[in-house]
Amino acid sequence: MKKFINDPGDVVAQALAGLAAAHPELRVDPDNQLVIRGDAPVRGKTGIVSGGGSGHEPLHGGFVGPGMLDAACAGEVFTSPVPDAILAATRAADGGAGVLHIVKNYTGDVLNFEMAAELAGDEGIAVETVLVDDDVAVQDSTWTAGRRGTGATLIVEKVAGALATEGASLKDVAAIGRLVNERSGSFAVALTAATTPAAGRPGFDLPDDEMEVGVGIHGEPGRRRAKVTRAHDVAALMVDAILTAKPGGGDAIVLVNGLGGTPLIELYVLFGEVSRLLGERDVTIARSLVGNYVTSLDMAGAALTVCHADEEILRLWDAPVRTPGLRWGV
Amino acid sequence: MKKFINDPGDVVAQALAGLAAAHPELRVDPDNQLVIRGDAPVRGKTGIVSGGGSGHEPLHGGFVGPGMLDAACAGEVFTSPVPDAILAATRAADGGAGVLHIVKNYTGDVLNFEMAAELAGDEGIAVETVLVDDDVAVQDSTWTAGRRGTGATLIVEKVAGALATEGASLKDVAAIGRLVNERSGSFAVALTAATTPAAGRPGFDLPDDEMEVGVGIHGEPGRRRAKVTRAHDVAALMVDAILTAKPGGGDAIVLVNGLGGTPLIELYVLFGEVSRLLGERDVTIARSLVGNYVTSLDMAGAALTVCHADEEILRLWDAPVRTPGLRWGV
Amino acid sequence: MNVEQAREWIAAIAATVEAEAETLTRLDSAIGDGDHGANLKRGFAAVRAALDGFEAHTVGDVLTKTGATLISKVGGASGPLYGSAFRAMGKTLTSPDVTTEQLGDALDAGLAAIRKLGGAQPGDKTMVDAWLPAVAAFRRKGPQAAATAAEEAARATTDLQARKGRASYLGERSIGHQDPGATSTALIFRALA
Amino acid sequence: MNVEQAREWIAAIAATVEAEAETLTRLDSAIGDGDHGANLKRGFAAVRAALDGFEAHTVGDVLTKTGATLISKVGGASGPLYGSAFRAMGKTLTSPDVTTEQLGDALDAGLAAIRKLGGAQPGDKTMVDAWLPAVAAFRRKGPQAAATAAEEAARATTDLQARKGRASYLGERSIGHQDPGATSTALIFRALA
Ligand SMILES: Nc1ncnc2c1ncn2[C@@H]1O[C@H](COP(=O)(O)OP(=O)(O)O)[C@@H](O)[C@H]1O
Ligand SMILES: Nc1ncnc2c1ncn2[C@@H]1O[C@H](COP(=O)(O)OP(=O)(O)O)[C@@H](O)[C@H]1O
Ligand SMILES: [Mg+2]
Ligand SMILES: [Mg+2]
Ligand SMILES: [Mg+2]
Ligand SMILES: [Mg+2]
Repeated sequence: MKKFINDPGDVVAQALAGLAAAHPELRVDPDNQLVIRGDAPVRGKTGIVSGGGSGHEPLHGGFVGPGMLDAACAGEVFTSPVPDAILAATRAADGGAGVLHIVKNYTGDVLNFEMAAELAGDEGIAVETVLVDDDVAVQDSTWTAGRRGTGATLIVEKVAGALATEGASLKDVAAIGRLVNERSGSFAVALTAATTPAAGRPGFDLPDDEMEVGVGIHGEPGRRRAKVTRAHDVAALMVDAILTAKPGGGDAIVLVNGLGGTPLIELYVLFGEVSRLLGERDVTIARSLVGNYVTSLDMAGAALTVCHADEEILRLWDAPVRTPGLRWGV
Repeated sequence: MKKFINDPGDVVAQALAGLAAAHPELRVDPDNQLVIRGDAPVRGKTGIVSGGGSGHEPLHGGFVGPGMLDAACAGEVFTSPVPDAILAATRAADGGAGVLHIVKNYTGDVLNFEMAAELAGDEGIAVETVLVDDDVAVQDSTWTAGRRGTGATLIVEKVAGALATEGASLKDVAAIGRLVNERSGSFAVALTAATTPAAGRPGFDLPDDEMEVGVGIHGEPGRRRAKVTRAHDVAALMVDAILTAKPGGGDAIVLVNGLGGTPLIELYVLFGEVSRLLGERDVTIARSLVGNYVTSLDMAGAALTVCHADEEILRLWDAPVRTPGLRWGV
Repeated sequence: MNVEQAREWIAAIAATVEAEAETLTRLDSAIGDGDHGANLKRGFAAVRAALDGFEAHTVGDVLTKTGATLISKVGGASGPLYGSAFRAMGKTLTSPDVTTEQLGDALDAGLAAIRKLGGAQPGDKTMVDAWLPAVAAFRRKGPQAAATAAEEAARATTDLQARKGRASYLGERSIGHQDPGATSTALIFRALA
Repeated sequence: MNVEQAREWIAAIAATVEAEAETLTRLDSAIGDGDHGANLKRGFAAVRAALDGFEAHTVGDVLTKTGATLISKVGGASGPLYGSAFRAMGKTLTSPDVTTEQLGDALDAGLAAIRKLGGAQPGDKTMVDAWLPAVAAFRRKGPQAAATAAEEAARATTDLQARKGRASYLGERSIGHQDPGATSTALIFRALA
């Protein structure tokens, strides 16, 4: 394993220290591994907290700031944070109007956030939860853990953050978050496995001409293995899967998201293909992002997220945001 | 080779098509492989053109837009653009006040930009050139090709772009660009080699416990090979090399830049170390960027750039910018 | 089981989890995210530190403290699940010395807590598949049988398709791999034997 | 050399550059950025297309067109350098048929253009190191000797430390590798022999 780290056990703590040094406008709580808006809690504003395992940077700590999150909890690499930390984040975010938890749908994240929400409730903080489960590679069923939360998390955080900034109630902020999630689908393909600092070697071996199709963002293998194909075919696979699970036309927010080890030039090639294919299916790319936003350490791979957006969602997407990872309009 | 591409010969053209689809506010000239501000030329403004081989994304096309570049030329991967393309970019950028060429110091870039400048001169367009040569891993000497242009290019483009936006003359814009370059030093370390689409395999083999020290951004090997060390020691090596070649204290703009295959979490660990080390040497991180900005395809590695900034440079750094790769203040 | 024996049980779990951390991580790499070993190692190291000097009057005090510490230090799926199990066990064991029957009831309460929290059914390829036969065996034949039953059940998860936890994302590809959580459950029961 | 022979020379260069592209790229990977083969292949393919149907009245017309095309299609260091060389040669050969002596003068003008543009000294481990002895040998003994001299000189760049071009960034590590540009220069002279 070759990484710019000091010690596999301390990666998250030290990355947070680096984030704190780079962003004096944010507050880092090293004990609870939190990233907090410098001016939190904002009086009267619905607070927004997200978090999860680390290794997905800039998600979530990179999305803390005006217009998006009030606080983010960084668990160990690929390990959801603990209730105490989530509770601390919730307290830090609460400006008296309650706090929204944006939770990616993984058993660990769900359980720890649930416990934290209970503890926060005991303290008199109103908490609502939006569960993000956009990854259409996984079949949805009440008998299983359900779909994973991946790229749509960014859109949920952005849109909910914008509505909260306008002074909306906890209930309304939660509702728009759920709407965005419901209208979003994602699908990812990996060319290499991720190497966690703790394991020290790639999570799986992948021959030099194969890819994992339908992967998540935790370095796990995908739904199936296939021969590597041209960018056009990869894009077609992604677009098909998403529009099958989440049909729709008209305006969309489209994210072509690198998994950490894939350079921008390839993501743009992929975006070109995606844009052509979506056009053929009467989906209009109203807004887009191309880059490494919701990652899986050093995994080479890419994910497509499509969110069928209405005017309100687009308006909130366009609203000013000022965070390390996303910034516009301010 | 596993990449999200369709054909190794068409990567640059297709990535530009993707960029055009993602950024309707920009204009892409597919024949000359140019990225141009949608509203270029801006009447009366000093135009700014940069460019070079592709594979360094978001540099340069990702830095086209208000507050930064008017046009960027994308050569083939790691191959400088041709004079015709640079001339076309220069024409597109010329609003009547002349055009600044920001050129990274590589023989190919220098020669092709020189020829284009001559051709532009023949057409009556005034051209000045800023040569960026910040990579202190290379010894400076009049007998050699000199130092390479790397991370400081971004700072030169940003600061010169801001001054041009204020209406400054070509001469003054060139002068601030040269000042920024003179005050900047960079140093990079690679953990893996880059794979160009044309070659199809990594440029060099690197054992699992070794790194290349003092690499550039074209996938070439570095000045020497060494055992991989902790992030702290890598940071110390970088800081030492830069402050030896470019001594100075006080305010600095600091860029911890990934080479394409290194995830953000590691860059933040590195930034934490850099910030401590610079503090010990009385350098104040006045502004910073952490991320993949000046890359070398999929190379795992990181570079540090330090620019000793005065008040004017900081003011121009803070000025509004709206490009795919950098955006703030607007 | 008295307070001292309860402490010994937890210490034995901590030791075996530390020794087997790599195995657990390897199992979790195949069908999960490769952190189960690290999670439990970190968790039980914290439990060890928390119990050191902690004044426990009842067996339940030890187990409740263990559960609370796991919840606040592990994270992931296994943190809340094991943490809740130990907390549930602790709540039922309110005296300094408890009978084997009381311990059996406590283990059953632990299992119930896991099932309630995680919603897994038997056969979903989770720790529930090891807990269930282990608790039954404990009640019928005691700790040795429980450990053996848990180990056998953990091995038997290999043939199952996961319907809960991260392994469920792999669909049919989860078949052929032993569940890491069921494996660590077997370690917990072996430490009790 | 007449116009037809000039065309044949360029066609021969295009063929050999295409055949040897991988070798050139491999050499450039070791001490440069691994594109020299692709650059020249792309360039001479464009030259071929440009000359096809192009009406050339003099030998110089062919070479000037070649140079201009290389400049506008190759990029990198070798594009302007080779492009300027061919353009400089073309300028001196203003008749439909030229003597060997005139061709020798033209090659010298080509070398001068490379040296003026790139500023490389002999021994800097560049294409200049092959051009220099090749031009000298051409003048003394003709095209065969020139090709042999270029090939020997290209091989001899192996022991040099680069002071110009990308290989210079490697410092002492550039020693032990043959210069790609000197190697392609040898191909150009071999195509003339
Ligand atoms: N819903 C659930 N109910 C019971 N056990 C579960 C459930 N989900 C996961 N598990 C258990 O947790 C184990 C994984 O734990 P761990 O790797 O520590 O957490 P994570 O999956 O969050 O990385 C699985 O092997 C499985 O036995
Ligand atoms: N200043 C120079 N003068 C003469 N030849 C040079 C100079 N710089 C580089 N070269 C030649 O160019 C060759 C590299 O060409 P190429 O790989 O096509 O361009 P680049 O270096 O821009 O990638 C080198 O091997 C060397 O022979
Ligand atoms: Mg985990
Ligand atoms: Mg090149
Ligand atoms: Mg796990
Ligand atoms: Mg080259």
